[in-house]
Amino acid sequence: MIDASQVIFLLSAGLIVVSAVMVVSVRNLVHAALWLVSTLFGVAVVYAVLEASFLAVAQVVVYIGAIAIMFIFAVMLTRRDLLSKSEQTNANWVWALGLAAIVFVALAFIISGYGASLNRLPAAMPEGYDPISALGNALVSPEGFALPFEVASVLLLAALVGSVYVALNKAKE
Amino acid sequence: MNFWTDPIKVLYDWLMSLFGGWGMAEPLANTLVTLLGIVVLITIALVLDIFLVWIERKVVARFQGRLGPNRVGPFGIFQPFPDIIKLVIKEDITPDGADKVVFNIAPVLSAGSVIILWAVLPIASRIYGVDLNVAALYIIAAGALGTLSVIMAGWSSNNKYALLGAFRQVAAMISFEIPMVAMLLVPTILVGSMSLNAITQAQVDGVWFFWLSPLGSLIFAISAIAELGRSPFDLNEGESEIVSGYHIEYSGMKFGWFYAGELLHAFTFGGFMAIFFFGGWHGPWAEEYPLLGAFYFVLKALFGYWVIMWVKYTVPRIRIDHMLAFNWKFLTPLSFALLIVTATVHVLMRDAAFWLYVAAMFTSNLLLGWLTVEILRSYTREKREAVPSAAHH
Amino acid sequence: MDFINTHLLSTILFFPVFAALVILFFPKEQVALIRWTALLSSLVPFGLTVWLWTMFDPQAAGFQFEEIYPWYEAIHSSFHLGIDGLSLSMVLLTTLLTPLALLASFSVQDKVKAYMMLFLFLETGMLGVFLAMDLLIFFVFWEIGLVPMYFLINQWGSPKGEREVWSPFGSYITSARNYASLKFMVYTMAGSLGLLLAVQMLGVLFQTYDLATLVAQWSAFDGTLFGMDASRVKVIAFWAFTIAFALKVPVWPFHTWLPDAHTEAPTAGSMILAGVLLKLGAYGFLRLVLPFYPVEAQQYAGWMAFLATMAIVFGAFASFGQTDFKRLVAYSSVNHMGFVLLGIAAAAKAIGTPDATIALNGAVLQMFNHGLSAAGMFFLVGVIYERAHTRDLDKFGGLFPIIPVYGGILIFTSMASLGLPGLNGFVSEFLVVRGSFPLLPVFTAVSMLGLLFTGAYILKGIRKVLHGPLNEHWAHGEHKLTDINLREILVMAPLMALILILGIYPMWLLDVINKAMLLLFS
Amino acid sequence: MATETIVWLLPLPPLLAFFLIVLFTNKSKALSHSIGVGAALLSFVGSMVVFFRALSVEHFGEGEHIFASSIPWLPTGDTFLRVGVQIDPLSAVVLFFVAWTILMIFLYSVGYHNFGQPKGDHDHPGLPPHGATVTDAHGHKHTVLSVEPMYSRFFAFLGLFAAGMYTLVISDNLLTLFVGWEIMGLCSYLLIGFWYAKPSARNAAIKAFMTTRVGDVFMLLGLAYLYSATGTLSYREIFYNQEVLHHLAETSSHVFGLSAAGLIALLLFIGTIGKSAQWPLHIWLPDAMEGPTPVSAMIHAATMVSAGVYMVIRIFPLLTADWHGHDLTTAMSVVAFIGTFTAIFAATIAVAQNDIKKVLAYSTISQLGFMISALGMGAYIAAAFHLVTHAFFKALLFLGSGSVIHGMEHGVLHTGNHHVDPQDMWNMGGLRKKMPITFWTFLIGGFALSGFPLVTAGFWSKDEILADAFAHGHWAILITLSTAALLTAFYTMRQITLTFLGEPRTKEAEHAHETPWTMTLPLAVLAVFALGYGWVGIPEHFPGLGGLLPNWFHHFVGATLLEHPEAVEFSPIPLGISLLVALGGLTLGWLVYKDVKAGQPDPLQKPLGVLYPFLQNKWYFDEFYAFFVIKPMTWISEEFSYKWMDRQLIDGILHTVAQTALWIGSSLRNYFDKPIINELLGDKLGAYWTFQPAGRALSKAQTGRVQSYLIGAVAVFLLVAAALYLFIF
Amino acid sequence: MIPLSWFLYLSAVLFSIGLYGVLARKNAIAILLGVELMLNAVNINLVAFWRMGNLALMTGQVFAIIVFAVAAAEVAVGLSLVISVYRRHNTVIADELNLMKW
Repeated sequence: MIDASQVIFLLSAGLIVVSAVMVVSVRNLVHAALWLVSTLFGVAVVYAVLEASFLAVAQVVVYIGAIAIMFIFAVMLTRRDLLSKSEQTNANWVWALGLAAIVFVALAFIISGYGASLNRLPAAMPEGYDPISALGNALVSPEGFALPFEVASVLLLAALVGSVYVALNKAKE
Repeated sequence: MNFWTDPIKVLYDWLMSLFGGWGMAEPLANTLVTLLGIVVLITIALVLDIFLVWIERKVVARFQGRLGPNRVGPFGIFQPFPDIIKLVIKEDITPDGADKVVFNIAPVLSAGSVIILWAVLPIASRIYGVDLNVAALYIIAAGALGTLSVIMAGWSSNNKYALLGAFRQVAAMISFEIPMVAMLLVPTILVGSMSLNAITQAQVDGVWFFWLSPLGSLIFAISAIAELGRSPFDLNEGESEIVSGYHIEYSGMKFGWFYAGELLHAFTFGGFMAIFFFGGWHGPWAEEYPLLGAFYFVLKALFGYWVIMWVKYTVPRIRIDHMLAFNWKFLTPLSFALLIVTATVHVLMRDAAFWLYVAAMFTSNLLLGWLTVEILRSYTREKREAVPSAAHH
Repeated sequence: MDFINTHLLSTILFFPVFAALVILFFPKEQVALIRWTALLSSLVPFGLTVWLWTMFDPQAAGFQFEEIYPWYEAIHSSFHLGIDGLSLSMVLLTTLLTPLALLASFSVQDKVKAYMMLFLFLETGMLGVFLAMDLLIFFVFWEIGLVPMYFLINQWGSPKGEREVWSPFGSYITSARNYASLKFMVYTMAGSLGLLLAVQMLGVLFQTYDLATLVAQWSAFDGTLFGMDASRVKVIAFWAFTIAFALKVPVWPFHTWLPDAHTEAPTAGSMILAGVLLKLGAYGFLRLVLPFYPVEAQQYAGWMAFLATMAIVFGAFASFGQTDFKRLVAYSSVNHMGFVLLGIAAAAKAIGTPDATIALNGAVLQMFNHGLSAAGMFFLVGVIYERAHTRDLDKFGGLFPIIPVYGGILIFTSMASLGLPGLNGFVSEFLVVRGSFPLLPVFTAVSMLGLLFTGAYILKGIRKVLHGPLNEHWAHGEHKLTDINLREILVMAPLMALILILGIYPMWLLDVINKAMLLLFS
Repeated sequence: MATETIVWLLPLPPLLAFFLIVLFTNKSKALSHSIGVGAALLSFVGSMVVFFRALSVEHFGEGEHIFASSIPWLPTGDTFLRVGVQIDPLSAVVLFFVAWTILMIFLYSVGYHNFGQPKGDHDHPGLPPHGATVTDAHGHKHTVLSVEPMYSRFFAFLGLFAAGMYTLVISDNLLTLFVGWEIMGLCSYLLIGFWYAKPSARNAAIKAFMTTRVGDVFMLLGLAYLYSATGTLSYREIFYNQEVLHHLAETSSHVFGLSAAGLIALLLFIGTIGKSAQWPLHIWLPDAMEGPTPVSAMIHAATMVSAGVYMVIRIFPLLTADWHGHDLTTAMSVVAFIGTFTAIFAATIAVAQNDIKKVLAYSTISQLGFMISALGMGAYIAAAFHLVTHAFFKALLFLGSGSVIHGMEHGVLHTGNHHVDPQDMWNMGGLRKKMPITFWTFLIGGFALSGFPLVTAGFWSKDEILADAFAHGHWAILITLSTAALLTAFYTMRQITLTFLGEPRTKEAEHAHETPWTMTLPLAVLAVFALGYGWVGIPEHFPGLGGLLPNWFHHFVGATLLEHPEAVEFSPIPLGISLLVALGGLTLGWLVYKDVKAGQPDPLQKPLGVLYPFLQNKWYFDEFYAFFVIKPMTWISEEFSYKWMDRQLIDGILHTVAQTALWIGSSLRNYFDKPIINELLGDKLGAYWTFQPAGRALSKAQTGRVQSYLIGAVAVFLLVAAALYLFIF
Repeated sequence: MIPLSWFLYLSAVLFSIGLYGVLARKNAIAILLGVELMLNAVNINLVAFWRMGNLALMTGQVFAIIVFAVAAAEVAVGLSLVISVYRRHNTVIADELNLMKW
């Protein structure tokens, strides 16, 4: 018997897979980016199904609100290729497809090798357990992940500075 | 428990028993009632939206020394209905070069991104859609969808003005999202939760957060206006430059959705301002009688909406680079500084007497504001003094 | 407030750094803003220290307000802070002098932002040494303090000075502030090498750097080490410690960096250098050498006393021989710090006896007192240097009528430095002499010669600057000297008040020191 | 108020006056001197109250019958060093004369510094006032005395000085005594150098401070020794504790065979040598005349030099700890020798001085020598008695001489001839008519100094010292002191004759003028004591007068010691000697100098021959010190310890190390790094022959397309993963 | 209730699709899109393991967040590089950017 969460999962998984295929196959890059949005939205739903509410929302904020928009911007800023309706895959695409297939098969093989533990079901959330404050504590407490968190923020800062520097139009100088 | 103390629960129980009486299975009935609730909420929002059109037109007229709609109904209150009829029966044009699918999705997404905000609004003490524990972030996420709709509209129109408008809007939204998130964190820090209900409750039990973070509410208001794309930050429309921005190619009800979305968005942000800094539905007897609370809430939201309008019709539009510079060089650093100050004072003082805590918060805000003004003043003085000397040489 | 209560020491320690980082974000043209921010934020640690003082329990044994954080677990070093009466008095001195030095620095016009930031970093460096309860942390802060000071001398030192570098290979002239800063840096670093090695040895040996644990284990250590007898290793390590601290105090014959560094440093730099940095060395003796090496210290107490006496006597002589006002004051530091070491040497000779306790009381009080009076003296030299742009004593003369208030303050502070009873210097010198006389009578007697010459050089300074016929050069026209201004008086006022209070009623401070000495060394 | 409280409060008014004047009122002259004099008056009243309460206590001074109170001051390990106040008979009588003289000096200073006179024309802070020009109602211009520019400051310093002295007198231990002692040292420095712009004053101030400091550091050592040997510095616990004294007397100090008691006493005594200007540290005191005259009075009579003697009187039990009443101990001999030698030595110099104040200065040194000598031979009461009487008459003499100088300055301003030194006695003469009050009081003071029989205080006290010397058979001391007393009478009469008697020798002396009441009133008051104070100590067996009045002083002060000293047996021989030397000296002085005319050299110059310049130049002691002490010390400071040791030896070693390191470094770079590593290994072997060809060969594999690399990478990764999976896991 | 394996297979599919995109697409931006897919695939795994494992151990979520940060950084730098390259060479086709070939 299939229950509501499974329905939602299957729907979103379908959305994800279809959208992802569209991402890598459509010619119009803007469409590809919009399909990516769709994929990411599906992933957000999957997070919601997994009861990771913060991640679900953050997924929307970060991926759709920022990353996807940036992609669209970038696509529009490089208009010459946007207009070309030529083939969007390179000469090696068959090789790529093959490798991707091998990877999928290998992964599936490995996953299936784990047997019974694969059928593990999620435990019920304990009463009064707030994953968000647990997450918050884990992120900033020294016993948790304060250091990786800080490193990530430094990484972001570096990326910020770096991308501004790289994208700066030096021709004007 | 009666209708006046908990209307939603009463209605829910009544509907459940009604459906149960029809022989419906309980899960199904539950789903049905929930769907019904969603529909009712959306309907209320949209009906409110209709009247917002009237309010907007009335208020702008007053600002401009006119009367505004005054023919249809008392005070022209039924004016929106002819408007809607006009929009609906207008010709629906889709340009040739447009990307049709995207072009059609955009207005829906735009209005949808606003309506989903209503899911988390605590309208009164026991009246709310869902008590999401990441609601504050959810607002931003919904905003992200709005951004997406704008860029979709702009791009799919295949019109350079539309695209330019979309670019501007997106740049503004992404930029001003940062101080806004930072200011959403202020109540979050004070309460220790992102749930809007918890935030409201904390203000009911304590003081309105305006008193703890006056500067925060100001920054929030400014970034909200920018987020809404209203004057003085309405660069996305910029009639004199890019004609009408991203919805230039839209007509009829598709345009109507953008328009409705914008008005409702502004009203909703008035509501958020009320929730985050002015106690939400808090008022005399609001806790006991939720409908009274809802009344207060709408009043406060309308006040916020009025402030947004007030600014819109008073302040002229500014240049895009000024706007971005204003955000990145001023508002963002300030909001981060405020966030740090708030967090520090909060941690240091939370065990002290309550009045002391409030006083410390309030004064630290004022102090930071004063410091900022001083720095700005000396900065502008330098700029000012630099000019004549440069002219000299 | 709970956070501050439980993290009082680290708040005191790191607040200056925090303030420095805040200043980092100020535009460098906003000189007034930077200055005031630095000054006001340096008052915070002072206020907290005063609060700390009120909460401190002098009776309690061991360290108080301890904080431990894991720091470098792989080598068993933890970030361990704590205070006892000894470090508390030094922390008070540091946090008191820093705001005054910053206020004194308001006249600095060049690169104000960097200057203020370095100064705040310097404060943290110094406080760290006093607060550290972990040998490795101690060493880290010990070295950290050097860097800001190096730059302060190198960048803001007197710009014109030149120094002849003489050696058998020949001599050449170089920029005095470069020379002085380099000498200061290299000298101290060289001294720390042995210290670092000894510290490492202890850490490896006992798998901890915790002071209290090390004291217990190391003094009881017996057996062989590196194929040598433990006692021999201890002697070597003792000298490694001693030389590192002796360089910093500084003790004759390692003192020649001091006149150069003090003379070339900016005014506030000299204040802090003399006021606090020199104390680090003496503090090292008290905190580490005596507890770690009671046996060796006793064995070599005579040598230490010899060096101390040489410092006292030759410091005084060399001071008297100066024509540069600031160098005169600088050598006076050698002379005064000699008394500190004399007290320590006496205590080392018979640790735990009442005489030793009195000598230690005197030594610690002398550290505090010298901090006040030397800082005051350097500041006053700086005041007149800023106006006259010369420190040559022969170029002054008879300035008292032109600058009467300055003159009065100079005489007052000089008298404190001279050890006039009724002012603070006397109490500590008396205690040192009292404590060391029965233990080291000959050295004490000889050091009296230095005490005599203290008077000589102090009076020489006053005589050459204030008294005598007026040098008309300074009375009129563009060279006319102006009297000390309100800001400068505000710098001096707390110092003078403390000098007087400590001279008349030293009990409030000495009681804490005395209890600490009893708990530490008996 | 409890007496102890009053005692605690005694030093406070002048101290507060110092701070008040320095910080607040220094702009207002009237306010400043009101505060100063008012403070002195308050302390004076307090002192009198204490003194008379002490008189009313029975058995005052014995055991617990004293005023004492103390507080803990310095924590020293488990114990405290207590400090406090105490008034016993000795301090009571000292307090009495200190209070009187200080009050008189304060009052006198008002007039001396020309309060109420106009501001000077060219007066400058740091220099004595030069006079002011005023125009009277008729349009005539006069030059009159001008007010001191640093008037307020003077009262401030004087206040601090008084506070120091009161502290010293009331303290119950040597440490606070030392505190007051040193504060007075500072004040003497400040006041001697009051006119600091005069190089002579500046140098004199430093000389005073440094010379006394020589004594002070020894004293500090003595304190340290005493403190460590007994664990206390309190008078009561050391000097009134037989056990402690006995222990100290028994312990050897390992220095010159002295007992600990003796060594400590000598170390402390060196402090007195400095402070009370005994040979060989006497050199500062005559130079100290550079200060204003009230200061001279303050230093030489009321306070500082008395403090030195007072201290020796205090430590008398220690000094005599291992003395059994017969032969003098080593320590006592030293003290006695120094005192006696100083007495005669200073008296000889005084004979040949021309400056009115210098004569008094040497007479002070000489008289202090009397007291020290008395203490050295165990004459406790006599020394104390002479200390008190001397304070009164010497204060009187100094103030009188100040009055004379003041009068002479008046004359100098009148004639406008500034080359005339108003202090040189050869420029005076005949002043008795111009300044009658000054003359009569000076005469009283002079006679008291000479020991004019019966009516003057000086006679009684000096006679007692000689009687003591005689009674214990110290013949050498007796003869020397008698000679000194003869010389004293002689130079005193020389001074009086040259100054007041005869005819004016200069125009300035003709125009001298009596001084205002603020100056003459103190003279009159002190004159009363210079005459009358002797009567409290008349020996009981003195023919005629003895027994008329009880020998109050002996009984009262004697109670200070544990064993009350016996009064010496009366003998006519010392009485005869003192009569002879006093009257003889006076007569001789009058005879020699009564006919001196202007421009005539000193009548003594011829008979004394080469001795005269020797005496006039003070036995060439200043020159001796300059050559044997100051010069070598300066050399050690400037040349040896700074230039040679620090700059050349220590720094030279450092620089040598540094340059050696530099040389090693540059050699390594030039001869190893550059040629071998860089060129040979790096350029030739590495780059040219090996890596370049290999690189060229391999570069062909690079297509430059990122995705082809990626495909390769993924493929290899899969291969490796497969291999790992198959063969390892 | 959804078993763990569903998520794992979903993630494997997504990862492979992403990999294909990376390897096969010509346009540099499209390559980056592929990378995003792969990163999301990883994230699904991380969150799923968190949900199925010990709920109190937040490692999975934390690392998902760090992956967000890395993705954001990667996109920012990547896209700016693309734009920079586009400005210089007027193309974003990966194959045409073969300056690195020998």
